[in-house]
Amino acid sequence: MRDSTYKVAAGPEGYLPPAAAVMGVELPDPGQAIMEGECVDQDTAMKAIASKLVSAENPVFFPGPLILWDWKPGVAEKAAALKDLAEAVGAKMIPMPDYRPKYPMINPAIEVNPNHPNLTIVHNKIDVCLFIGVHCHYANIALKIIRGGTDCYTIAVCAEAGHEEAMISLRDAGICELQRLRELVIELKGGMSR
Amino acid sequence: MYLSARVDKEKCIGCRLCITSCPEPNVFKFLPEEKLVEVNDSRCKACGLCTTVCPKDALKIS
Amino acid sequence: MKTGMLKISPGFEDIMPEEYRELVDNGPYGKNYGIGDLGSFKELLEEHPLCAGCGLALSLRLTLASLPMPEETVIVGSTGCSALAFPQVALHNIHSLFGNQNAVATGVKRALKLRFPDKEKDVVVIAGDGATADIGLDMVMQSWLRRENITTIMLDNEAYANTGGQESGMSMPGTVLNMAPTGKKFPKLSLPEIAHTSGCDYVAAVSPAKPKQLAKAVRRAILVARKIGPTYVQIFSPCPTNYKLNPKETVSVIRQREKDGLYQTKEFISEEAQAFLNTVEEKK
Amino acid sequence: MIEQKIVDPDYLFFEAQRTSQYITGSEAVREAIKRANVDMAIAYPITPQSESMHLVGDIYAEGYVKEYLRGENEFAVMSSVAGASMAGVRVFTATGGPGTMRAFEVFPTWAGARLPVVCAFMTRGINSPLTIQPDTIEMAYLLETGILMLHAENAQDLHDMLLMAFMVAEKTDVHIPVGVFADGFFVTHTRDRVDTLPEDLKLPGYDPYTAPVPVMDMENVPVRQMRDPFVMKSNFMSYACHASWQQEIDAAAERSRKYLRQYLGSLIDVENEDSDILVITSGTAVSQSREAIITAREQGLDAGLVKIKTIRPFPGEEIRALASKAKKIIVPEFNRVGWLAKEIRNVIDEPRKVVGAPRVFGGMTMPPELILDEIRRIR
Amino acid sequence: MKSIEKNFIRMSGLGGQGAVTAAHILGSAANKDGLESTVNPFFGAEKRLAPAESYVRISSQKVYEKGEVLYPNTIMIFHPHVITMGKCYTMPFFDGLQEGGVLLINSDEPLSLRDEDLRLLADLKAKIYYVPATKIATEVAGSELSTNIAMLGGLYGIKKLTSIKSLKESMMERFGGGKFVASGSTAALDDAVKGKFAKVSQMIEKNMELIEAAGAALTEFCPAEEKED
Amino acid sequence: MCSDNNFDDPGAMLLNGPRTRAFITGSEAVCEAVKRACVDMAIAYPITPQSESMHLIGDLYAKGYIKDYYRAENEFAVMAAVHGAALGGGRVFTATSGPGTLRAMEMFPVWAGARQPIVCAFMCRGVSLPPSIQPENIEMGMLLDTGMLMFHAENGQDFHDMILQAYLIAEQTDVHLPAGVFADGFFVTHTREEMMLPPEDFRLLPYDSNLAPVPTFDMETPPMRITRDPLLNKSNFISSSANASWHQEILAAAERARKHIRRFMGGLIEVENPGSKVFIAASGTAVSQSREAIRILQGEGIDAGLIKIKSIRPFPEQELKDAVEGADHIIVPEFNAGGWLAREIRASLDRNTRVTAGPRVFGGMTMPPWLIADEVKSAIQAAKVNGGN
Repeated sequence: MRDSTYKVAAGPEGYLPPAAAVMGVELPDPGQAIMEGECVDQDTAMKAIASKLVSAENPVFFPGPLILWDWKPGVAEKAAALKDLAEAVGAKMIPMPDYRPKYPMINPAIEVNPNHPNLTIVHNKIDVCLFIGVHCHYANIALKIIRGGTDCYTIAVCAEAGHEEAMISLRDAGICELQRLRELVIELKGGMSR
Repeated sequence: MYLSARVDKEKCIGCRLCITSCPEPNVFKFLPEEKLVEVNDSRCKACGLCTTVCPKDALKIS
Repeated sequence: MKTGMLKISPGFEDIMPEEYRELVDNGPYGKNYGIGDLGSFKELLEEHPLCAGCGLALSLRLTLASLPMPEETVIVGSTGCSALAFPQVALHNIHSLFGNQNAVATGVKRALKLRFPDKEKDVVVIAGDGATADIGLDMVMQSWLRRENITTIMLDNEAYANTGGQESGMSMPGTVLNMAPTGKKFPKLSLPEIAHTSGCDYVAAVSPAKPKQLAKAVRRAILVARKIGPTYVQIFSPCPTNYKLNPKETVSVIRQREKDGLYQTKEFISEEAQAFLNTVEEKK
Repeated sequence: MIEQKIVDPDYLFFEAQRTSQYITGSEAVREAIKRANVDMAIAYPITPQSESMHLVGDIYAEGYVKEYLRGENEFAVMSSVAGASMAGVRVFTATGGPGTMRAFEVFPTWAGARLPVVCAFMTRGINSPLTIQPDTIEMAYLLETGILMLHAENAQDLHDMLLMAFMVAEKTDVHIPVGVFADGFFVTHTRDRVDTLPEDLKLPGYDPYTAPVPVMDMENVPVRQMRDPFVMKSNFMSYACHASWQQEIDAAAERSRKYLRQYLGSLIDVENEDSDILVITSGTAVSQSREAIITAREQGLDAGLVKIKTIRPFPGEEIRALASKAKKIIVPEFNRVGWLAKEIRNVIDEPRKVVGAPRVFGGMTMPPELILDEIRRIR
Repeated sequence: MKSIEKNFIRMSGLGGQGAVTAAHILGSAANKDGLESTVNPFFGAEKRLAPAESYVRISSQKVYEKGEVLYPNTIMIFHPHVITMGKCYTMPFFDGLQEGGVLLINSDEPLSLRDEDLRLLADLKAKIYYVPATKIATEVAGSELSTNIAMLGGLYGIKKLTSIKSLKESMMERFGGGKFVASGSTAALDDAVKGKFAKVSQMIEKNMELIEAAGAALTEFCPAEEKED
Repeated sequence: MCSDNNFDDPGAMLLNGPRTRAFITGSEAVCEAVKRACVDMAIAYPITPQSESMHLIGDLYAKGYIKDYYRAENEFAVMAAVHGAALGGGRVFTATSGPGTLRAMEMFPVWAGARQPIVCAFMCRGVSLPPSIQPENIEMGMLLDTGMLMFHAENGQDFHDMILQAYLIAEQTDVHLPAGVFADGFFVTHTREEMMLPPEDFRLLPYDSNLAPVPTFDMETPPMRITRDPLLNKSNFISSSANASWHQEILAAAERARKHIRRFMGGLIEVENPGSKVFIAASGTAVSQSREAIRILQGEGIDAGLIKIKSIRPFPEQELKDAVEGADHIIVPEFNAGGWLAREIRASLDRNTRVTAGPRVFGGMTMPPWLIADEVKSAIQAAKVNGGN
């Protein structure tokens, strides 16, 4: 309905960039994904994610509470798939164990916080990050803050409706998508696994 | 440079009154073998409340 | 609590910050700890921004250590100094607005009863005196009159401390604080008596000067709220900052007040609650 | 307490010798109320307003205000204030953010009951999430309540507008409440130079018998007088009467324009009105814009400034006239919804001219550089 | 009245160190000197030892801008933990510092700053000064609660934004009369400081000594040189 | 009563499924909607003209359609308790009116900020002194910026459908915002007319709080340490910008709702006689009055189009712009003194000289269709006199 020319690209975009949805960017329908503000098919997005991860200097995964804690059936398996993917990429994992503003301060070397993700990104010189297992509301806030203040490239692997605040976002993503990403990464790296 | 509660291990009898008088969590640790308390000085805000409940005068702020 | 709630997903143990690993390995969930165990387990409360010597922080810490079932406890707070500490508490806790805590707690408790009919979920309100006795008094009392199964705990520092030290309904008469520049003109509200006549099955007025008594009151209040009806605990928690006390005097001023006959511990227990407590306390 | 002499408001505002003081916005409230001949003030704590009402408490203790109490919540405070005003005294209170929302139901009733209450609103963010920081969103909610709304740029404005507010509110042909709005912290807690009035002078007192509605004291006619009697009937007559009553409130707001012009000089202030680019805003955003415009003009960019002093009544005609000449209008705001941009778009013929930016909120500072960026973007 | 450029100062410290009071004294002094100035405290519910900031703007031209100083040309760090324990919310701690800006840090000895930060500071041609403010406050005024005054002394030693006479008057006004409005916790600390002295005038004299001593104890540190190691 | 049935696509069922006739009031229509909404909990407080609907919902509770129900102590407490129940993971319903809305005012932005998909029906009435229990929708003008979705029902049928649709839209993971369904008091609540109801056994699927974009407060959802409203205890650029970003996310969520509104409600606006030179743009009961006005005008040989605005938040700026692209006049009739809808419309369009902000009636007055027709005619007349267009 709304024509959007808004590009969800790596920042730093400025003091307080607008929310992408307000600029007309719409979330993808099932089976689709979103890339820099545009809907693409899921496979294209997955390939782009794999290539971003492989070419990154310091890719880091930010697993959130929904995957860090083994709280319901299926989480452990998904966590294992995530770990495999991280190993294939050679990415570090920095956890987001909860969403509180931590007093007096987080240790940006070992954790990330949705209220000020940039402390972790700048501290660790992260050029590509991947969000997974974070409740959508907190993920969107963090993704937008990152876009505003850093040049980090953001990827969101979402089990729900996806994130237009991320540069690439999958929706309805589960174990299969993580495994597929791992295959793509290994392929790009020349077939070397583990 | 910064103030904190300090335990005089000679005087401490491990009664743990200080532990339940401290407004800060996880400052005092009880060492069951030695029957002593230990202070985490990076968490202590040096209010001195513990010194007022210690029956053995084993705590000081310094 | 789901059993996996505190289990770190396999393979992620080594990236979790120490604080969380400590909670998993040595936290109080499901362990039936009490204040006697403080100093030997990882507390629910983390480092918080309240003032040195804060009586409210002390009362909150003791209260959290006295929860009979922390793994099934949801806390509802309100605006005030305590709200500054709540984000650092390793429980689900809600801060909604100033004074509406008992109305929010009513909704939470009833929704959890619907969703988990076979489980006990303790909903505990922890709020200051301004929130409980002034701005929220109607909602506090109405939750008692409606006989909601919630525990209301007031951290009574006798002032609006977070907004810079104003007189509250719980301040002592004559107190000169902000907004009472010529001294408070009316007595300290007798909320324990009001709670009693409003139908609370368990009411106690305690202080951190007697930690064991405090712990017992909190525990009893929560157990009674679970099975019998509304309960209320008032914890006298002096504010060194706004009353310009030396931070180390927080406990000694309570003792002095008690000596002067201006503060006393209280406990009201309904017959039904007493009968229930007899059964659970005997068992233990 | 210093013995105070009653003087003509015009003398007090425009002729009396002023003294420069280096004070905060909260202290400026104290200085204004001290000279406002206020009978009664009611307080309730909420950041960032508390300090001003502490200070009003202090001048009560000194004898400048005759009655003062802490209410139990904002809804009660605003209700008590209404009661005091109905009983014929000059009354003052202040609140902010969530306090405004808690008392919300009372504000249209102040206007409906024709009460000349003056209330200072120290604006701040509204939950959720909780913030105590500056944000003007509460003004958006109040636009339809019937209260007059003045927006102070700084502590000086806050001081002057409060005193003037009593005089405007109490005119027989106006006699509706006035809210004086100041951005929390940016105004209340910032220490700045304020030119205050002589301590031994004060405004004339309120005479409730000049009110357009009877005061509730059993000392005036009619004996059988009840406030707000219409609820009992459901028919065309009573609906039409209710509608007419509301129109009379709107009319009272219209009539206030001439008094506001008399005291404030104008409803808007304009600098470089012939510029192609006009920055139109109110409150602290005006100060930030001044800095941006100084830099812009140094760099050869032609930009003018319009400071809106009254949000209700809204200076629609004035802005419409200015807007017809301007090419673009930039509206910087301290809230997420852009209520001022909407007000401006509503009164002009070509809303496309309006750039509703920059907009910051939740306590964020608005660096003048952001406004400058918008000016540059148009150039 | 002297003419000075815009000086936008950010004071970063921990709650209870008196950054707000220092800002007030400095801003008032500038006002007494006939300069334009505004003082913004940090806006919040910070408690003792939590990170806290305050801001002063001084200029010979009218200052309109309000709020946080995002682009300071002077940053005063009241506590080494602001840097070493990350007790501040900007990354890096000198974020927004203008070119040629000044950093004044309360520390007994130079802190080991990260190479990257040193590089950035060198690029900005920033000047770094250390002053052992807490140590001097304890030695001269007998209380670490006077750290804030020692920091003002350090600043005075670097650039004389105000006259010493106005600083003194401003302190008299702040600590002497009953008129000053302080928040609950600040008022309590005020009482603690005043409690150390028999008379306010004695305290002011001590503070003036402190200003001088702090100015004398400044050490300059060049980020560019350090970078070579 | 909820799990008995299984309608996999209740949205489609609502739009296209079978319906049966009923001759009922707006209050009864609310009851019929809530009966089918699989609501866990409803909380009531009396205020005219809303009370009747919440009585009827009490009856539903007594019959077992709702699991919990009680009368709370005031509207602020109702909205707080509903908030608590939603945080605890329940699907909730409540309703209020006029002064009740204002009494609870502080809670509405809290619902939105907390991302709670609470559905509340507002039966609009006058708010100021002197008290009036009569229809008037000024309260909507005050709620525009609270962050909630706002749908305005034209009649009892809309009211019924929109309540059910509101749950479907509000509970989407990418939206998850409160939704207010507004109807003009008495004109809708107390008017009896024919409506078409979905089958008696039609039900929405139960609410699944695991799909929420924020955790549920039940000590069953990680993270363990989760607080509502946690940004307070820091005062600095970071916490202010996090707060600002949070608010932006609420605005973004409302934007995302557009897609779902189009799917479940068939659009944010409905246009009749597209391409007309004169349009009446209205919401709520004013739409019905306008339909009659258009009939009067047609009788006089004047063609006028109608734009029915169903979604007030999000506001259909683009749809409106497109609909009136070729129009010369837009008349905005309203049931309030402030004229909030005209302001919304003027702020969204260009060439505002086209917009007539009126007629307006309030205080309980009815809006006779000829009043609107007259306004249309005088706008056309004025244009002729000025030689414009």
